[in-house]
Amino acid sequence: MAGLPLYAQLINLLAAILLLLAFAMLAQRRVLSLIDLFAAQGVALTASTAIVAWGTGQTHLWFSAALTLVLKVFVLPWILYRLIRRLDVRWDVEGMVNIPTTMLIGIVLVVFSFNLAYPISQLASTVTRSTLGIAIACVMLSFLMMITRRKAIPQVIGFLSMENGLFFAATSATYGMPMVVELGIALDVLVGMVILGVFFFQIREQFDSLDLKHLEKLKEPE
Amino acid sequence: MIELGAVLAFPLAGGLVLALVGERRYAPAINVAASLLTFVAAAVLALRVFEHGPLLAVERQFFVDSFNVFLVALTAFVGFTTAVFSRPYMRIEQEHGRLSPARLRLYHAMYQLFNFTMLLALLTNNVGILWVALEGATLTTVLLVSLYRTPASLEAAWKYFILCGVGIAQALFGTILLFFAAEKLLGAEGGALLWTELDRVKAQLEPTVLSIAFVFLLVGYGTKVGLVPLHNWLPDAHAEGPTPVSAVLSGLLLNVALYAVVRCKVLVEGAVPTMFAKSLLMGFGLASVVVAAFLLSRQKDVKRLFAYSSIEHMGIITFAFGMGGAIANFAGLLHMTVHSLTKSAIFFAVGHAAQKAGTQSIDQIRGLVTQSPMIGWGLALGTLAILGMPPFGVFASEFLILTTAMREQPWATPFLLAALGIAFAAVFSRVQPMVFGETTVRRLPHRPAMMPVFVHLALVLVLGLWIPPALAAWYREAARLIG
Amino acid sequence: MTASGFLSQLLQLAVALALAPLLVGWVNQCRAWLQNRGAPPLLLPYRTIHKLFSKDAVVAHGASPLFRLTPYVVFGAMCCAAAIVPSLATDLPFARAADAIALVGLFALARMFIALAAMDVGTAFGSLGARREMFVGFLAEPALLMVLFTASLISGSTSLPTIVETLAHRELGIYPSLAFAGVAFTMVSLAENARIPVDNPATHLELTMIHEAMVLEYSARHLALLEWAAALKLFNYSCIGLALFLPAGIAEGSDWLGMAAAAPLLVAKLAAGGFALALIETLSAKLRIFRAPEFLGTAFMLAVLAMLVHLLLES
Amino acid sequence: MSADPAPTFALWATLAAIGAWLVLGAIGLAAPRRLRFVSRVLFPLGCAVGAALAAVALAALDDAPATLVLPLGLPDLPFHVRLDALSAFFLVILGAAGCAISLFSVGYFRSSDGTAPGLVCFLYHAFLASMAAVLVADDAYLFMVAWESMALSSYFLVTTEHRIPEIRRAGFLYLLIAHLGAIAILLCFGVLQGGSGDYAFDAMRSATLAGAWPSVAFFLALFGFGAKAGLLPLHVWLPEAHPAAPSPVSALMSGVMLKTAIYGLLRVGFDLLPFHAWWWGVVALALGLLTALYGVVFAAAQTDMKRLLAYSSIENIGILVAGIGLAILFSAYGMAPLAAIAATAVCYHALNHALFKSLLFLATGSVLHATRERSLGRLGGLIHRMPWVAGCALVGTLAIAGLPPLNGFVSEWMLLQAFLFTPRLPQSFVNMLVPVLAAALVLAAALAAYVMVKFYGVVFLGQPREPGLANAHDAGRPERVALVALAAGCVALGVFPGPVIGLLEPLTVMLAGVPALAPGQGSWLLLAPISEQRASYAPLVVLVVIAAVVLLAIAAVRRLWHGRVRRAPPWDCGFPLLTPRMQDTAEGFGQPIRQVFEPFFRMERELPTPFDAAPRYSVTIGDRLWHALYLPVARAAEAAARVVGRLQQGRISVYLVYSFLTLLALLFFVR
Repeated sequence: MAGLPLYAQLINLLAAILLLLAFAMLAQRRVLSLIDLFAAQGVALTASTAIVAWGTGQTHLWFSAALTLVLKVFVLPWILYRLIRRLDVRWDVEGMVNIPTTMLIGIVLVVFSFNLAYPISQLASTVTRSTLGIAIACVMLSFLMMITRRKAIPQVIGFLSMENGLFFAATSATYGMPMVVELGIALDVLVGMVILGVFFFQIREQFDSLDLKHLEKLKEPE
Repeated sequence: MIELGAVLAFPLAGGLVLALVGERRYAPAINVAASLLTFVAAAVLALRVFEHGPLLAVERQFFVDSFNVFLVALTAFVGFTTAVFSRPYMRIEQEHGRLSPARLRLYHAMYQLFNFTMLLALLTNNVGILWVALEGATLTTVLLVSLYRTPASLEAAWKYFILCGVGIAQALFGTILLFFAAEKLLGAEGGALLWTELDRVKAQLEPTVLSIAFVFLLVGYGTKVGLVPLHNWLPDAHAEGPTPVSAVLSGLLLNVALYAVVRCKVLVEGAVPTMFAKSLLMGFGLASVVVAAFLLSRQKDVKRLFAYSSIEHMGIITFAFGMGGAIANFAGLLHMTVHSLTKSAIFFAVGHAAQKAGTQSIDQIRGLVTQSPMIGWGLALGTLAILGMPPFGVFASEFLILTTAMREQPWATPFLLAALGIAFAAVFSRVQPMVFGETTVRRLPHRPAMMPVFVHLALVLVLGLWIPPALAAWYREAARLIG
Repeated sequence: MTASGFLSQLLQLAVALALAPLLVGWVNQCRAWLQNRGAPPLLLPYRTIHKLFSKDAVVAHGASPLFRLTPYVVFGAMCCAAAIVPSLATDLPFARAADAIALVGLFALARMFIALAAMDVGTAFGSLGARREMFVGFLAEPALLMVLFTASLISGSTSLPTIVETLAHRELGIYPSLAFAGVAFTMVSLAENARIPVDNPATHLELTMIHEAMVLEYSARHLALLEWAAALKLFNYSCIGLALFLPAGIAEGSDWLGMAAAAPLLVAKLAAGGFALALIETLSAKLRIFRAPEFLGTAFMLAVLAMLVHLLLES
Repeated sequence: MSADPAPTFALWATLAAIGAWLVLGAIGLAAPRRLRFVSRVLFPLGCAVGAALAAVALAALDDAPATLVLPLGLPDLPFHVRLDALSAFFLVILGAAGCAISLFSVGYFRSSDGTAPGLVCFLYHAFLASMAAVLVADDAYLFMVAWESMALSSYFLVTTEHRIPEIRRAGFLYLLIAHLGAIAILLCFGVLQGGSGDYAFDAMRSATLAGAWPSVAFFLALFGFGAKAGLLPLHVWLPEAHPAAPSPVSALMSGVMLKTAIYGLLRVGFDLLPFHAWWWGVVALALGLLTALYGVVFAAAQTDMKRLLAYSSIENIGILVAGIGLAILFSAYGMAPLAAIAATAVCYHALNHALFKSLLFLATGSVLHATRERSLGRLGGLIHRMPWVAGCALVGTLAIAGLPPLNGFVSEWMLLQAFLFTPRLPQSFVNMLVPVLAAALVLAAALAAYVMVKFYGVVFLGQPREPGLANAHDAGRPERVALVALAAGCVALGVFPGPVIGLLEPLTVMLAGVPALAPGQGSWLLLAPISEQRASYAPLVVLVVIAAVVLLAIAAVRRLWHGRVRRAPPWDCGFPLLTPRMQDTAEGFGQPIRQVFEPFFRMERELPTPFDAAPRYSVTIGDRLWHALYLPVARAAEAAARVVGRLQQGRISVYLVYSFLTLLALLFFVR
């Protein structure tokens, strides 16, 4: 670590935090806490983007940081909170089985991701290249989280946190994508969240619950 | 330039107008008109590209070459005929009490926006925008799939959203990796996401990164193509959405997603000299063909049936692009065209048939030719066409693909033979009693729109017997681009 | 075609027509002797045929023209066959028109017509007979053809005169294939000529008859022709057997002297053959109809075996 | 690549005939409900086109090959057409049989609640046109398009009476197997093009195939064309589909369409493939004879007259394929003259079968129209009511049974001659095998006689088994003309084999390299393939002699004795209470064969008990292959589908696991 500029060290730190948060989300049963963790991820992401912007002088990353802050720290958690209140699922607890196994699989995934990212990061010109492995790990962990969830909202949070991982990869490994792309992505995420919100209500209306076990009717007959 | 703008502007404007005016008597007419204008603009654009060659516009952000312009024309055309079809179809749905005016408003607006996103995906030169547009297409179609708000349609839409959302997130990661690899050569601002630029420097891109990127891209866009084992959303979404949506999903969206895959494949092929990308495509293609064939034989819902058939055909096309080479690529492009025309025609016929029977259950749709020969024959001929019966065009492409496979990938032919046989048995044994025999169906309150069905089938028939030289030159050029 | 050839042809046909009923009478006589019965006169078949020709024909109400035509066609086919098989000499111009395969075809033609005619009136026995006849025929016919093929393979020709010429002038040697073929041929002949153990020409017991069941509805001249045709068939088979397995003495070409010598030899050979036939009939018991396939199947197998033996040992 | 021969008049005329048929069909399509117009105008015109096509093709048999490229088709693969001896010969079959069948159809099609007459007219003529297109196609694509169009149009014709579930089932089975076969043929062309990407037959002729490729191509062709021809074990569709179709269509399918499969096999086997391996011949031979025996044994057990004829078609196809196998065997050993004999026998038999099978199917059509009965158990005695049909059918029956002096015998004779020549083969194993196979051929031929006696006897002879048959009427005039023409063709082909084989000479030369008849041997009267010493056959003489004997006998009997006839009730061993029900039924007639060949069948008997008030005996004959091969395959596919169906089991997290695992697996694989 020594020898790296300070901002790079800070980014590595934030990357580690992101990974930790991803693990925390994997193990978290309660919806409200999940949203908090998601918002925390947003904060970490904003911070890391801002630090990259500061460290490398890429001005458009400041916009990215602002966008992240607004979208992922304020708007999306706010929407989620509102939804939870309106849907009255505040105290929903996920009946997950076997968190230790999930964590174990998560660790294997992290190892795999680091392994996968290693040859790529060797090629990178950026100082923060080693964070790519963490980004992949975050994506994988979110994927795992989506698989293990049986309720609609946690699954969506998993989906959003996957987006976070991707965003982290974009900023830290490549110093950000072109602005127009980032705006487009942000728009898609926002619209998607809105649509999902509408969906939650409709699902609740139809099934009286947001449990995904009701959504298993369409299948091939045995 | 102007044509390009028009191709994108008409559907966008149409969508906004339709969202604003709400459900009026003339809303379907606006929908048709916007689609028609889009189609005309696309045709003009196509002619232009055909005459003057590839076109780069708006600071290289838009790029039109032979490959995508033919898909643009096809998309606009099928979008137009589907709009024509949806006019009486949706009216009958409304009278059957399945839709409220507000939903129709949503339908029309989203239909146009969906067309917009697809055209944007095709026209853009920016791999990132391509991603954004495809995600946009997912969002609009999610709303369309859930239009009926029945439990089944909600479930289908949810699965569609989550699976495609997750899938396409992988594609975003792939795009990031692509950017990561290209940035060193092109600079962060130097258009590292522009396909034309990437294509220029593809030989120097880092193979390791590109391989991994391609895996992510393939899994991502492949989910939208419906490649096995990423296909699970597809039958649900096709079966539960309104029929015009099934038609455009099968006829257009899958094509566009496959277009994205092929664009990426071109880059990877340039960077990784091994058979890597080809083998992946062939493997996914073959798996899709075989698995879809087996799944076809267990269907009870007619729209699900043809949804699986779409998976099968996407598999065939993917396999063809995987084989590569002038003939196979040509065949793949031809197959994209004819599959999209035929499958949408089938969905049109199926839609009316289901309305007539009041159900999508195959067992309860019987004897269509007796009660309404047009729908019956349309369905019968469309089914035979999609099963690869000459003289329809699907056969032409399958002919080229199979004969090429026999020489170049003989190991695959037993699988293809078995799968095509099973698929034929499965589909035809289900459609035959729907078409023939004693009838169970009733009359419809409005005249069904059979024109689009027969126009599509006529085009497919013509393509089976005679491919206009201009079109052939076009395909050949596109096939060359794909490599 | 030379005049002498034509004469030889006509002579042999005339001999066949004339001698055929005699052969039947002879076999019946032998059989009666062997069975310790009083023998019918040797010339009885001639008298029967003449008597039948004189009678009024009685035709069943439901009979079609096919019914009345059949006796003539059967008779014609048998005459044709008689014109192919060398009995006295090998100079048979007509044999160029029809070889051994065509000979079998002619027999089949006769069989088919007679079976159809049997079904024509629509009686229970008629169709029973037709069915059984075709049943016997479908195994006997290939067996006969296989026997002829064995001979053809030995002589390199399917033309009967050529076969006879080759066989008559071959070096003396043991041909195991011909032994097999001979046994097969004997079995086929028994079946084809409605003899015990497959059929019984003397019976009118409904459940056992084959040939007689088919001609039940016939009377008078039609029956006369059929009887004559049956006699010709027996004669033809005998001559085929003699030509294949005892060809010595048959004159080559239209050698009139040779033919003059061949005539008494033929009569002698036929007499011996007829006696053998009577002996076989006396010594064996009638088979159940469903034993017939085993019997004929054996014949067929033997004939095929004969061909294989020829290919394996003699070529 | 040979120099491009210019298109000739004959080629243009052939294309014009195809076009004319399509136009006639289109006119019919435009007037779907006008039965009189369709049957009085369009079908006779189609008949005229057929006659013209037959005449043109006959004249073109001798011409040099003519080719033409049409401005249709795939961009790099325009439609190539070519008229050579092989095409011309099969066009003669198509034209002649098509002409007679069209004429018959004039009076056949009625308006029913099935497919509209105009549509039938369209499908019928499209069927004819696509068959003609198959025969002139000179590239793989046109061939396949025409081939599948043929299957498709005939499928729709088979399902004309689509309200009957069995007919739908038959149509489905037919199209399925046809499609599988077509894919195999397609793959065969894929092999033949040799990686050149050029699908014109001309390129395939000059392509060099290495290693196992020629064998792969041959067996794919055997599979594909065998599926169309009804070769074992792909025959199951045939006895279902042929009876289901209207009789003229059955006649076209059996008489002509099956021949296109033979054409295809000859085209691929003798024209496109560079050489022959002896074991191809053995396989084809064995398979053909097996098919022949199988077909004929099953024909004997049938109780439906059209099914019986359909099984008999399987038998004949078996004989044809066996002949092709023999020709391949000879040509593999370089014995061109013998190959020529076998090839001629095949072509001759194809022609014969086209005539007599069309004749018989049309005759069943007339019977069906007159009586509305297909079941053999309810027919009988029709010779009195329908003398024309019965007379023509008798000719067909004798011909198909292979009796001299009719045409069936000629081809079987030639084929047997070819079999007898095999002992000169260098391979001793084959030498042994072939005579045994000859025995099988003879057995099949003899059984065919059994079958045909059953067919003719039960339908036309005896007493009517149902009272309703008394109202049966003979066929109308056009039908009669068609039947008589076909019967006359059978006789002519039977009596004049020499000139016919002389006409076939260009074809034989094309297939085997040399003519079948050695020069200087035989004459127009006398057929002598190698030498007169070897074997000769003069059916005209046989016919004249038989006729002379018959006439002489009649004259002599009348002159020497008298010609008086008295009518009386049947004698029947003195049994007075004879009823039509005491005749042999079709089941009864087939019973011996069922008993002898019991292992072949899968029989389900329903036996009456002593206590039954209305005792019933019934036996249903099943195809063992269906149960031993098709059902297991179907069950296996179903089981596999059930397993694969579990992929789609509804739970979204499982679906996510699929994508996740796919991603991980691919990443692992890449890394």
